[in-house]
Amino acid sequence: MFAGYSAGELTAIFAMQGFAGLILFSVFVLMALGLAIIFGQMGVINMAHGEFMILGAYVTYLVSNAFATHLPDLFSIYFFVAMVLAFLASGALGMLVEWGLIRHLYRRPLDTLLATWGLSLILQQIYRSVFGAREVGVTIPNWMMGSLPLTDMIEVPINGLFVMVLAVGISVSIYALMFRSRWGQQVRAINQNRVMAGAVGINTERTDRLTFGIGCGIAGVAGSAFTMIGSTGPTSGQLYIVDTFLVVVFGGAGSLLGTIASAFTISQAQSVLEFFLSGSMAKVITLLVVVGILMLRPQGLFALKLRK
Amino acid sequence: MTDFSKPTMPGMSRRAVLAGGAALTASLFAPRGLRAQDFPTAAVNTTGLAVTDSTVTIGILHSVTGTMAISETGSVQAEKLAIEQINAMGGVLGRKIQFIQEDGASDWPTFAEKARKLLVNDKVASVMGCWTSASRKAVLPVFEQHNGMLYYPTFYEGLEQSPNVIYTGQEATQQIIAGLDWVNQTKGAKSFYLLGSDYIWPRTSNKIARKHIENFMEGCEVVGEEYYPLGHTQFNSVINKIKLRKPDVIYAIVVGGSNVAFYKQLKAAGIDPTKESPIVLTISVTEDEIRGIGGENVEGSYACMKYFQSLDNPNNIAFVDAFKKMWGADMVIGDVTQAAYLGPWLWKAAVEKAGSFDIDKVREASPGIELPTAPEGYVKIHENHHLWSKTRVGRARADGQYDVVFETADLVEPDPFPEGYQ
Amino acid sequence: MSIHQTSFVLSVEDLTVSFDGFKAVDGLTFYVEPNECRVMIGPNGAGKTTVLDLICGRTRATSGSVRFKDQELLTMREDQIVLAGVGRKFQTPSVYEDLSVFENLELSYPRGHSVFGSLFFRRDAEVKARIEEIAETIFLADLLDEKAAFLSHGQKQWLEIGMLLIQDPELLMLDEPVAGMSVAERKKTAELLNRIIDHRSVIVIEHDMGFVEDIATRVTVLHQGKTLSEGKMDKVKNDPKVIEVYLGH
Amino acid sequence: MQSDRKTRFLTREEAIYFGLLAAVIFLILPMALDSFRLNLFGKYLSYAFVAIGLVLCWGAGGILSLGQGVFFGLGGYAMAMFLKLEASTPEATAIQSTPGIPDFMDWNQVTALPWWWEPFNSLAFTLVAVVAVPVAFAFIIGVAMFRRRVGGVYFAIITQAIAAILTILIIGQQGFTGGVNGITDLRTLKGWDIRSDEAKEILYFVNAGLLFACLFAAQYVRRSKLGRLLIAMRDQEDRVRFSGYDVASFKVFVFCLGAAFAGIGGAMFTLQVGFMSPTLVGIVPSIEMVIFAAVGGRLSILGAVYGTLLVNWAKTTLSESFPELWLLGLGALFIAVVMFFPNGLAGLWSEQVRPRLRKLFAGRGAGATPPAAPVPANSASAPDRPAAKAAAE
Repeated sequence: MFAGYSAGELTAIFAMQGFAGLILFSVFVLMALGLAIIFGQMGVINMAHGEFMILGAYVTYLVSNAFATHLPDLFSIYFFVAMVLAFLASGALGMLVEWGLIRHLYRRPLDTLLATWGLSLILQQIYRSVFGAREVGVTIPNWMMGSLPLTDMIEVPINGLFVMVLAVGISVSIYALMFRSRWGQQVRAINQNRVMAGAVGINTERTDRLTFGIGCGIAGVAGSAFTMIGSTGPTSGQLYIVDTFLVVVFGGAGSLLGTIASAFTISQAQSVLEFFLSGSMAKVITLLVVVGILMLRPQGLFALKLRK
Repeated sequence: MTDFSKPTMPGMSRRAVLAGGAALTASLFAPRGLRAQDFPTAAVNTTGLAVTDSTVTIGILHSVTGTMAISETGSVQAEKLAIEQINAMGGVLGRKIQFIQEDGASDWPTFAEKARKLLVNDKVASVMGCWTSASRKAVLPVFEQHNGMLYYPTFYEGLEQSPNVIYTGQEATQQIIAGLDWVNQTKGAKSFYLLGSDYIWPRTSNKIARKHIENFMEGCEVVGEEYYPLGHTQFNSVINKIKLRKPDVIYAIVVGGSNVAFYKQLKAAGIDPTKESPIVLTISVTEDEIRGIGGENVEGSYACMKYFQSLDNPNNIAFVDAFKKMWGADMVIGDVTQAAYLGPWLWKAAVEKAGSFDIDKVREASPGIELPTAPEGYVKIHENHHLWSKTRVGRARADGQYDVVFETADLVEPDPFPEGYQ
Repeated sequence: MSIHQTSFVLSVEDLTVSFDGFKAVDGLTFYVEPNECRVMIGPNGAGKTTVLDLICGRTRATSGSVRFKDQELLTMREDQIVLAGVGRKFQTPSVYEDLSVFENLELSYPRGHSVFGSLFFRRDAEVKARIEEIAETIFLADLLDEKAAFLSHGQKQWLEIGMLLIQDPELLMLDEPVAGMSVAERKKTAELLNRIIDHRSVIVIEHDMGFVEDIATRVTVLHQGKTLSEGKMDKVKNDPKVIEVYLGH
Repeated sequence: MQSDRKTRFLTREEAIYFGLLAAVIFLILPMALDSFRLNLFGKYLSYAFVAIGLVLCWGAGGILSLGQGVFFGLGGYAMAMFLKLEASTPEATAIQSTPGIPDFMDWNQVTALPWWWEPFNSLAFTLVAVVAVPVAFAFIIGVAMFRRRVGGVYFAIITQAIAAILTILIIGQQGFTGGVNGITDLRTLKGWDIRSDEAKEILYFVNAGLLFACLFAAQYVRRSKLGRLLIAMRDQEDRVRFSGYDVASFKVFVFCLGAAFAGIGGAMFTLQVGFMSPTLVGIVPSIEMVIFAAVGGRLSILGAVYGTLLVNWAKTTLSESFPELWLLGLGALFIAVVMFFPNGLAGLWSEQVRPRLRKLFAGRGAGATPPAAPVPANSASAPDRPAAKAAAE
């Protein structure tokens, strides 16, 4: 398939293809981080993760409209405001959900799965009633939509860069939070021994709520960022859910590093396969390989071997 | 409910025949149309449909919930508008149209179930409905078994011709061929990259496009053909492949949420449709879809349709006004929405031509029905139950509307089983 | 050691397991003779429970060998090990709370252990007689129809012992069988254990030294995954190393 | 409770419950409903097969599969392939470029019947395949997963991914599968027109009969030692293992049994609805089937049938009158069942209704009333009022 192309063209294509893989990787990381925190640290399966993302996207849509009407001069930077608000909105909803729903089900992980699926249906219907059944068009500031020509042939999409920077930024912040902050210490303590953590004075309820909130908040930011590359509609969240879960499970629950490594592996596999095969087959093969590996190594890529 | 047990009055049949003849000669849009008493219920409804002396009931069957609700909302709105307008003009054979709306819920078995309900329980005189081919395929046996009449609005892949369906949208050749010829002749395009969501309509359409490009367009070639699962949101790899192949035209039949992702990523990757290098040509993006994608992302790409909201003719201006008045000033109207609007009108015309609500008579009367008042201009029902209509090419503007840059001189004949394209 | 290999019921040789570099059991070697009651003691974290886990296949060993009557256990599945004749009682009572005492015992009855065997298993007179006999032994004859969930802590421990007994294992491994029991229950349990260890080999983990002295044939003291001392209770009790790390405080 | 501790297939109480359900399905529904509604309930009942399987896997065995749609789909597709071949005689498909093959193949330039379609010309083979294909598939998944002790949430997510994969595959390979449209326009079974009202009524009773066969099979399993082992495994998996059972093989068995039920349900769905499509395979229907079982009571096989009927009936009714409310209602139902009625309708019955009834009749009845079980593991459900109301309509 590469016959008849100059070395320069091929280099350019491979560079851009590598970059496409990195963008996909960043997208996966953003999708999965929030879920990984919630699943890994709390053992809760949040099937409404996609809907929390879409909440972030709708917040972005509202903010963009507000800026367009009231602050047109500042439109080019509205996105940053939108991301912060998306984080707060999804985070707040997450904490509310934790309070009303999740905390009653900590001992029944399969039931949280069903309950959050129910929640996702409700959220979808609410979005539909509020924003209409159709997708909304989120206007992205012009500077974010173009591409940076690196050479004559290599062009780098700015929104891709933005997603990458965001993914790195959020990963680093989460890492810092988990391993440098008091909250992180408490979360890890609770994860290891809930009763003991409670006994030594950690407010497990508050920490849980905060953890769930942060996980959902990150989903909101991801959703906000994805308005640049995807659609915003009541059911758009469903598009991400299978990929997201596979990334988290493949990485091994409880390991944020594993999630990132798994996002990298899956994204590269998919991106390379998509280049050489048709899109549908690439997707099927990627999923099959992931499921196959999971069957051989159910604990995921990076789970620790622990003493029972 | 209709009282079907009403005894037939003597001499009824002769009067009915006379009345039918009157309807034939009556103009289709006679103001304050026909009077119900000229068309006694027992005569115009011999098969027990839901027709009373003052009303006739039809069904609307679209998805209000689920993923397809996004697309089908416009169709529902257009059908309701048409029904309201027809009622304001005096109804059909003097009877007001009532409608029963059912939700297909984006789920094909549900469509079949609701179709059965409409036909068997509600005895509706016709059904305006369905959007996806899958939903139509699911209800088709139901309509054929219970002898209903479906007005199906979506442009689709063809390969079908049912006596129980009137296809008010284009079949594939009507949408594809003229557009390809146009881009070849006016833009000099020679190489095409075909891309689509992975299901039957894009695959069949691309098959027709490929046959046309390879067999009927001199010196033209297809340099790539790709399909992505419905709902796919990552197109960077295929965009790179497109860059590698450098086609003159990207022929895109991507649908739904994927559409949004595709155009945003295309633009971000430096393929700005306004530069027309390559040209982006699509048959899956109407004004409706642009709302979700964002006009600035699609601007400059070309779409092949039979209808654009910006069509400048009196019919359309009145239609757009009425639609916005009924559903809000910020509404947009896409190709399918207009086709859905035709449904009730075509049915009314056929009923009045037949002088009867009976399905068999309506079917018989349908071929040859003309609708000079259609927003898209003049249309006519073909023997094969599809519509003669024009093919148009529009260029997307940043505000989400299309500038019509080309239209075929004549109506294009529908050909659901095109020779040489199989 | 100079005893012939074949006379041992269990030979554990050079058994090692490491969790991400941490050696919980480190080159452990010991032998259990027929009808011996071996008690393992040692401070928390010495690796006692891990040793039992390794023998019964719950944890996979990193290296070494565990032979039970000339069968290598390390390559066998848990259920195969059990069917070979090794029974295991866990530290916390683990009985099936949703089932009755009778059903709990029945599930341990050594017949119909395959899928279809259990599907077509018949509750005949022989089964019932055996279950009633065991129930008598474990002081639960009157509670056979009670749900296990309603038993007291001590009764659950007995039930679990009964579930082992009905399997009639040659080697029985008990992890802290009297933990959490009242004084009265403890006495009864000691009596019970003394009765059931009669014609089989037993490995017991226990902290209660009085209880240990009651039942032990030999004692192994574990410390940091290794044998610190081994032998008769009297000898071990007076071993200065043992006194330092364990008994002394 | 019997002092003789006999393992009875049905207790007297359970026999009454089975009888009531039989009365509802075989008598009340057919008498109260017109042909259209009866066919609808027939469709619902075909989902009930899956729900019964889920009760065994999930309620009894603790294995939650979010991919039961896969097995439902495989059974349904097997049946649809047979019916499609019968409908695709060379005469009926004369206008195609290759007559004698299914129409969707012709549209996709497939010029010969693929080899793996050939056996589906035989009804006998098809009937075997309806059960065997889902079971074989479940066996492979089950062995791979349960041998490696994948369970709980991981199993749920992996089965969900498998449902997603299969959906994409079916849609993508439309030349062989009919793609997103599915296999449609099925007409006759060995010359018998399955679309007529009489045929639909007969199929309803066939479906109901098979459902009871599956119910009895499920009841037998629950009554057997294997049934008690499943409950034991759910609560104390390690203990079962150390009682000398190969836990994985039991899980594989019950998973395969659930798949077999689902396959039969799928085939009956195809026969009654007249087509099969990938929308029945995917993630959403798979999860909906779990909610059927959850609403009925995840521990009660009869409850699963009532739950399926109730949810589907509510779906049809609600979406007829308030389409917007349906999703809200379904979502709220998920949450309510999980949070407040984890044992579903069957739980409500055995924890709330039955004790009160007993109290009401106490004194008249002989002997002491045994305490109601906190978990109705062995109890069945009685008809719930809404379903009865549905029947009365």
